Amino acid sequence: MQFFIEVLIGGLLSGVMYALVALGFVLIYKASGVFNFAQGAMVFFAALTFVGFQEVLPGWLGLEAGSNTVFWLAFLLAFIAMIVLGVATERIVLRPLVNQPHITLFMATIGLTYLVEGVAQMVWGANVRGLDLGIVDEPIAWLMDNYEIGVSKFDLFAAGVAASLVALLALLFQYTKVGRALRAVADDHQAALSIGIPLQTIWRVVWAVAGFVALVAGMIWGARNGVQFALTFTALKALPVLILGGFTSVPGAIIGGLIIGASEKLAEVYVGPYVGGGIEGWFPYMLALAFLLVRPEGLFGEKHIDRV
Amino acid sequence: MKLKHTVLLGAAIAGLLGSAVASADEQFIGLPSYRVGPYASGGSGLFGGWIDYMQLVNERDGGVNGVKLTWEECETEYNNARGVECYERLKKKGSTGNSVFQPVSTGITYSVLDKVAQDKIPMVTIGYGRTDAADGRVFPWVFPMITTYWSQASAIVNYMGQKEGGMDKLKGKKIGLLYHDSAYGKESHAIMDKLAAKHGFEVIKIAVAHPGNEQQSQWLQIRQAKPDYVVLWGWGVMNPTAIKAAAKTGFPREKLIGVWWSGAEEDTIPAGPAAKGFVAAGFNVAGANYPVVADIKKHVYGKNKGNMEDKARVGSVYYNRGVVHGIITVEAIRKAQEKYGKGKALTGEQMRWGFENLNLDDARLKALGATGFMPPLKITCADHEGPGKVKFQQWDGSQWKVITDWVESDRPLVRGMIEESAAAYAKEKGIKPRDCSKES
Amino acid sequence: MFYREAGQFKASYAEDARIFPIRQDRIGFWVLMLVLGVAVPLFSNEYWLKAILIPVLIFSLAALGLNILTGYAGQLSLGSAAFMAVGAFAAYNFMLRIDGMPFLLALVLAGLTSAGVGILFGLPSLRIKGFYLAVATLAAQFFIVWALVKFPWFSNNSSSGVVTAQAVTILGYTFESPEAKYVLTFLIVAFMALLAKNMVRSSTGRAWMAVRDMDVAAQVIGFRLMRTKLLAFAVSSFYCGVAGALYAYTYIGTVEPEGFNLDLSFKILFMIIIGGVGSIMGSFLGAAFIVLLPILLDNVVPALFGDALGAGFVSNFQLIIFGGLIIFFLIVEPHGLARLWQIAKEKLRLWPFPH
Amino acid sequence: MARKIGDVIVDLQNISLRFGGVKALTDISFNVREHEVRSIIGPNGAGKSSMLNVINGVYHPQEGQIFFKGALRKKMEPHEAAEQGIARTFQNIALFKGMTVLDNIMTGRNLKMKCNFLQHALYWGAAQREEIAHRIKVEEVIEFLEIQDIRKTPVGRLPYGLQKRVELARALAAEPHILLLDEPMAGMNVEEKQDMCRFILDVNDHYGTTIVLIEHDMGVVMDISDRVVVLDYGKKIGDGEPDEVKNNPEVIKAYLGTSH
Amino acid sequence: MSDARGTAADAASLDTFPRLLMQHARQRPSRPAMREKEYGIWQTYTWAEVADKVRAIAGGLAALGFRRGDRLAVVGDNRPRLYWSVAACQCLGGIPVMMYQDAVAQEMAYVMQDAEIRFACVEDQEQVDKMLEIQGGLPLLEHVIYDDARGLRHYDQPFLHGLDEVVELGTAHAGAHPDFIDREIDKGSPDDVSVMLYTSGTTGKPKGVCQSHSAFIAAARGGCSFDKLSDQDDILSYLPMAWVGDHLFSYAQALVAGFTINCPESGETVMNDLREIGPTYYFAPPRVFENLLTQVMIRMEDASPIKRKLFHHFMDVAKRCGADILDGKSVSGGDRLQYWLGKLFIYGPLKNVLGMSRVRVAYTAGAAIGPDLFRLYRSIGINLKQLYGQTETCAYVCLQPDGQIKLDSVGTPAPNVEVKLADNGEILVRGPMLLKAYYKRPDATAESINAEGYFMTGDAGFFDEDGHLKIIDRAKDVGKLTGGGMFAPNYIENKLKFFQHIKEVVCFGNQRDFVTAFVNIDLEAVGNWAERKGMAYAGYTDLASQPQVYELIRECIEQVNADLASDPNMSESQIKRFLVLHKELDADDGELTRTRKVRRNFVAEKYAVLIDALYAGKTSQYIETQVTYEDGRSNKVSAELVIADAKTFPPQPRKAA
Repeated sequence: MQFFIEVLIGGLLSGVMYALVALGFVLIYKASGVFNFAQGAMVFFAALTFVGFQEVLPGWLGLEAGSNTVFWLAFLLAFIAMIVLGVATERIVLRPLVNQPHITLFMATIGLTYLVEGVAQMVWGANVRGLDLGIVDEPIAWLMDNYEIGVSKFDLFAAGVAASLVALLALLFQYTKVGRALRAVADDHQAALSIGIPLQTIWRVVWAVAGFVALVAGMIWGARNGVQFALTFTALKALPVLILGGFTSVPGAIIGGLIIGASEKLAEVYVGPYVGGGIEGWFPYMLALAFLLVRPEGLFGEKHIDRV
Repeated sequence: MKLKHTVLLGAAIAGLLGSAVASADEQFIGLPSYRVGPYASGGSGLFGGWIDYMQLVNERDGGVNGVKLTWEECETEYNNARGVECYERLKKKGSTGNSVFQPVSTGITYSVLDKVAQDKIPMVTIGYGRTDAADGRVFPWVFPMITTYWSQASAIVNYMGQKEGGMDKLKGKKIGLLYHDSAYGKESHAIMDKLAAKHGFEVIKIAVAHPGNEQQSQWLQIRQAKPDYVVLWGWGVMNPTAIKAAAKTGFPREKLIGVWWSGAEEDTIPAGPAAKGFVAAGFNVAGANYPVVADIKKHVYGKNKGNMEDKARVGSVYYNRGVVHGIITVEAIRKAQEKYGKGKALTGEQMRWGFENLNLDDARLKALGATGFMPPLKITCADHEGPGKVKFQQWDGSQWKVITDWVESDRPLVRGMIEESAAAYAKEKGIKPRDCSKES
Repeated sequence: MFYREAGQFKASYAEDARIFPIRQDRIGFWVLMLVLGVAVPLFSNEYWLKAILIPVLIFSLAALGLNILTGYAGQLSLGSAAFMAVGAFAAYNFMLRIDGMPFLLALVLAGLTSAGVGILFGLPSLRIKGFYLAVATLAAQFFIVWALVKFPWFSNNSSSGVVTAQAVTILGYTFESPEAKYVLTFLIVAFMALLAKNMVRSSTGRAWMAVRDMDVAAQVIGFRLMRTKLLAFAVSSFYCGVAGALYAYTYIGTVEPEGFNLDLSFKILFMIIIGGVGSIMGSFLGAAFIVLLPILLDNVVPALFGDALGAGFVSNFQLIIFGGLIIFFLIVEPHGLARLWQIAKEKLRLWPFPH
Repeated sequence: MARKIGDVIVDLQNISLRFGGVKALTDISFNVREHEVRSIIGPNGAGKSSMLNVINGVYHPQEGQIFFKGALRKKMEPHEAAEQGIARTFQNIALFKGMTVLDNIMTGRNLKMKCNFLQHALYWGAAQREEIAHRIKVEEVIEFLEIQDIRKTPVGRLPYGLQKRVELARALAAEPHILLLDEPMAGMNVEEKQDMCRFILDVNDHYGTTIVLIEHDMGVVMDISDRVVVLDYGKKIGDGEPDEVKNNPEVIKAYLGTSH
Repeated sequence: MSDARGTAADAASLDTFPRLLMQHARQRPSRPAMREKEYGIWQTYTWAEVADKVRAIAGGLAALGFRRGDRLAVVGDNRPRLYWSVAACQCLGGIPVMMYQDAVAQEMAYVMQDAEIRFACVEDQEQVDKMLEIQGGLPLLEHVIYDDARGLRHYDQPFLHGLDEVVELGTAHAGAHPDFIDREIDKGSPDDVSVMLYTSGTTGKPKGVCQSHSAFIAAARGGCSFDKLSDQDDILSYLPMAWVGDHLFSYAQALVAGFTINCPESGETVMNDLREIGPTYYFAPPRVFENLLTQVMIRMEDASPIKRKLFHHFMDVAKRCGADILDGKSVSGGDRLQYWLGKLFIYGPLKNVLGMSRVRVAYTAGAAIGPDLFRLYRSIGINLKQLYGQTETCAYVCLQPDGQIKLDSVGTPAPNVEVKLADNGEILVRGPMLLKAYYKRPDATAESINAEGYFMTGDAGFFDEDGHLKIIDRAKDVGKLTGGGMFAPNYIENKLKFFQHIKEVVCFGNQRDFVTAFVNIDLEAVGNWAERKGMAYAGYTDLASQPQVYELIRECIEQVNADLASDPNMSESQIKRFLVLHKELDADDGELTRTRKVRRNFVAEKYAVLIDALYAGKTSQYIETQVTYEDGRSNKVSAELVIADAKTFPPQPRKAA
């Protein structure tokens, strides 16, 4: 039983990590209808930029490596880089493609993926780096001792970060002008335009916010597995979360992430051995697919009736 | 500058059309490299070391007996189709064509396996590729040198035996095999099963789906099974994730034994402090304090001709592995020139003879400044593998420390498996094995 | 400019419905076929045949398969490579396990196997659409590759999981030389392209396009959604499957499941987007573009920057150019190369007039 | 007029249709006779389109029965309705945008085409003969609706009025017994409307097709309809010959009450 | 003699059209005789099919009571089945009476009364409606047969028959009388009247010109041998069937040579159909060539600068040497190369777009064609030639032989035609192709044929040193100015009409002191010009009154004046004053004939007030005019017309040749 709980908790906490990446997708899809495959590359780019600045800043500014100043300065600079990337993407890629079919935009973001990967590695090199957020990835001792359930401190921390991020976003959408405009845009582009909401500004903001989310996700994933190219693969973990939760729903991304995380771990542990294991690659997709067959609009997606 | 670019561009396009010019006293070596994509970090180190060594030979010795080495990189992105394209592109370059093909990817190795025999270009696959190709009677053109996956698995088990104080102590032990769920990872199954049967331990195979950045459930399984050792048969991001997860699960890192594709700085640094104590096999060692690396620093980096953007990585595991590739290639050229004439560029066929008669004994290694850097290597017509020995290194939190001497593999067992497999292949393909007694 | 259409009138519907209604197009087409079918194998070198032309043809076929599904029937798929894998391994196993299995029959059976798997993974399309479906097809991508790795039966218990394609023998002739392999590939691809063209210009294709353009209206005039969509999945997978088999038998010679990864699926998707969604010719143009572009960059970029900057820089720069060019192409011509060609052709037909 | 109005062909009894909690149609009964031009009018949101969607199986009413040619009809899919000879056009043009006019109209013949995809792939013998045979039929429709000059034009490039005509052609190509037209003249100028009226009457006259028509233009409706049914807020408020309906006080109220 | 026309012995027996038709059906049964664009493709009818259909229709007509010598009115666009009806009528020894399909009912009523029509074969509902409208005044009319049944379902008049019904009757009739048709064909004589064509009637009421089989066959044979036409040729038949040119080219010559007649889908699609068919043998009035060129130039204006430059460069090359190359004269190698390039890049595509790639022989006639225009077509390699003829001569008097093209002549007398000039310059012709008589008008017949058997054409002209005939004007239109100088209005008008901005001109000057002109601008060309200048205008009337337009026209007129000044005969005919009419001259208003020739006297009467104003020296004049629209409604248009002066030039001696 402990083992089951441990698997479940571990899965839920991984799910939070997936949700973190999925969040970036949802934001952009909601605002501009773009299925941004480059989100994974953005995560990589953000993390690499952050680590890169952390490496070079001490040299440039004569600061002590690993100090808090360097950390926050690198964070700030990486955030700025993400804003620049987001705004540039909106300006150079999306604006010329406005009104094109969704698949074209989707393809453009795959092109963007290559571009961002290339830029990231060209600027910071292909070296694999560690990232230390100062939280050790170890089981919480008393849980381990008393219940024999291993729950990683780091995973809890990540969950906390994700929760605060979601709360922050919720506040942003609920109480700021931009947030309200964004919700209007998400509902209906044309209507939003007609009441004078500047679409492009909204898109820029959203891409910047998505960039911020990517940065946070990148730092957490980077701290977990190292900052390296494989961070781009986090996108693949986020996709089934998206189909499950719906492309347009922030709560969907969170709950979808939890479901996927928990179920894939349980499946790997309890089903995997019977089929030779390694089923985590496809299991979430199959699960999401099976779910969609029952509810085609996803967990929180809006039901759509074709009017003729 | 502009004119030069135009000229180069023209040359490049001419190159695309398959024609190339090179003077006769240059030996061309085509390098199918990967510097982008998921494995770029390993690729940049390996190809950096390799190129630096060839540069060293050119700079310090003026080439091999006066024959300068030239090379061209071709980006494969670790992708089979592009690897094939690179193979075809490179094979006609240079005055004598590409003289050796070393794909540094098992997938590409298989993709060009038939082609190299047709084109008469030796293929050297050091520490990867098709294991049974070590039987040179069936695979005259393929050289899975130094050690194969099977030898490695066997050496790892031998290392465990050493640790336990004798092979008989392995009986009843549990050994976890955490493998990359791919053809590469599955290469470990057959030999481990054989060894388990022989030594009486239990193998618990646990697959990690590509790319391997999530291993929570695998490590929970490991924790449940409580194995004595875990062999990490990983690749790419799977390695640091595994090390971290081991730490998270509380599995002692000293008992986590990586294969040589899991035992580089690229695998430990991202794992941070968790990697301390992690042990990995290697057919080459890390470290910049070998004479050969020192020479590179002096003659190549001293003249600012080094290939590595990050000089700190000179002497890293992948870098040194590249140097080993360089040494073997250059020594084969040297050997072949002895037979076919010094100071002349060699054809692939001549190179093949060079590889087949390669003998890097201790004296030669010493001369090269590579004593202890790599195991002594003797290739014969029948045995294209060589020693099959590995050293074990341990990560001390900042660098790799060698903790064993060369550990032997279970040669009879491995060789038996190789010959069995090669014979099956020969039968399937209708190949009549060479009679090595007739080879000179 | 060189179109002289005056006097090319159609006196029957059969003439009117030809694939190339314009005589100059027909002539051009046959000249092209002769060049590709005869001149190329006679005069081309091994590098071009093995490393460029054969893969372009094979990827064209895969792109054609995806184009049938995505371009004509409107069902976005990200799993084409997996269906290629099914084809490749199916062909291998048919050849391996059935004595005297003729190669062409194995090819067809491989296609059929792939089609069957395609139908299975096409079932969700009845309920879900668009990106949801696209992501769902990823399930096929990951599951199939996983299954092929996981069950050693597929690779005949090969220790490495890599299988070597058997020799290709048709009527006693063994296709060994690059020329022979090229010609065989060319003939198969050309034939299948013809079949595809025929399908899309007849009722089958109209059904696909109707479902793509407006599924409710399609139903109202009597098309059955399920049958139409599943047929598209089946045919598409058949094409991908045959492409996969050819990939194994006339191109690489060996197969490993990882070769057919998501990256390849994306590449195939790129091919149809760059080439032209809903265009047979676009599949070929796109495949040529996507295969050739990196090779061209590989040759050109080092020549431009190679001596100035490091090798890693060059490789990354190529990646950037590749990504950038794709975005550029999508912006300049979202309907792909086929549309560019169409526009050029219109211009030529109207020459010297602008409209 | 030469044509004879025949027996009841579609009989709808007590139809009610809801979407979630919204009532689109409430207890509506009316019938359509063979060969007649039957109009459905009513303000926006009165449920007219829903009515057509019920007839051809796009929507399934929660209550009520439909008799088709005297037999009780089971719940059926749109393609089954098509197989029974019910064709329709849509309020918002539902042409297949990626296809030419000719191909669009050819889709109307699909139910009559028997070859399978393998025969199509070979395009030899039966498949080719079938294509040609149906092409001839389609060409007749093209001639009938006078759209010869746009035959090979992609429908997306056509002006609105012509698109409507092509849609009619597509429906006609199916040689339907019953043709449901959802606002065929919406958004047209007077001349286009006249043309469309002529075509509708010609169709009714030439092929004897029963026509069920939704139209806003009262002039047109009163001119060409044999009988008119009036809906308001999903309820039937009038039914009968044009003159009868015109003088129905409830209808007058409904129409005066709205901006139509 | 080409074998397509059979041996000489055959020729003797092939002396009526029905016999020719039957001969083709035997000789080349499966060659295409006719094509018609219908249902999206070119429906093709072989000679055998045509012969069968003709027999069937003939049988049906006979069953309906059609007798030898009866006249069958034929009205409609160029439809194969109407051509068949003509042939069927001839089989029975009847006389087809061809009528213009765009004539209003009243015009038709006159012809049908005059020709005492009992049977009519018409195209469609539109023509049937006209027949029903005038039927009250035509007691003789017994049967109206229509080709296209569309919209006629509810017409229940018993005398209306679908052509299909007639064909059925014919089939039944053939069952009862198996060799009836053959016997009827045998009864035919070459001297029988084969067709009646009504003259357009620039003056007075139309007259029915009766042409015998032998006359038309002679004209057709002459033309076919002259241009070596064979059964491999293709012609697009789109000009009115009632016009003598169409009857000669599309009917008579086709039956003689056995080539294929192609009927366009509709009037609107002629250009497209022309392009599809790509005829080898082409006929069009100058107006069509002019319009085509105008369109080409307008479309080229929108082309990119490079293309425009290329176009103009090669058109210059063509101007320099194209016509010579076509005529087989020697041209320098450089020019030849340039011309070859031009052919590749410009002329070839241009001809292709115009549908003239395959044209081997093209003719123009009916009005004078501008020399520049004429030369231009020839220079890009289209063998465009002029011919001269009248309805009364089967449109067959003079033809331009290949290789001897003079821009301002109509060529040399055609085979078997004698041409001579009367003392007043009037052209007289004699030959086998002359009319038999004007129907029921012995007076007119006598008036037009002189004692020696010469037909008086009414045109004035002269032979040049090479024996090529030049036409100046209608003999009766040639007048004199009060100063004594010759006034040939057509000559001046044609010169003006060659400007792309001018569509129509009417000149006045007979018995006046000087020459004045009414001008119609070309709405398309001037409209385009105005758009490029950024001028705003609302329709023709507004545009015509713009001062800039007047300036534009004045320049044209002054150019013509300068040209006229160099001709000693014509120097006095320079235009001193002009105005731009507020409406386009229109056949519906009776200002033009159906062949779009100006009815000079009618115009002079109608606009007398304007003429007075021109000669009274006024600078403007108010005018109100009735305008009739196509649908028969009419409206009044009024305007204050500006009258402008143009510069004239002193006479100049002609430059030494």
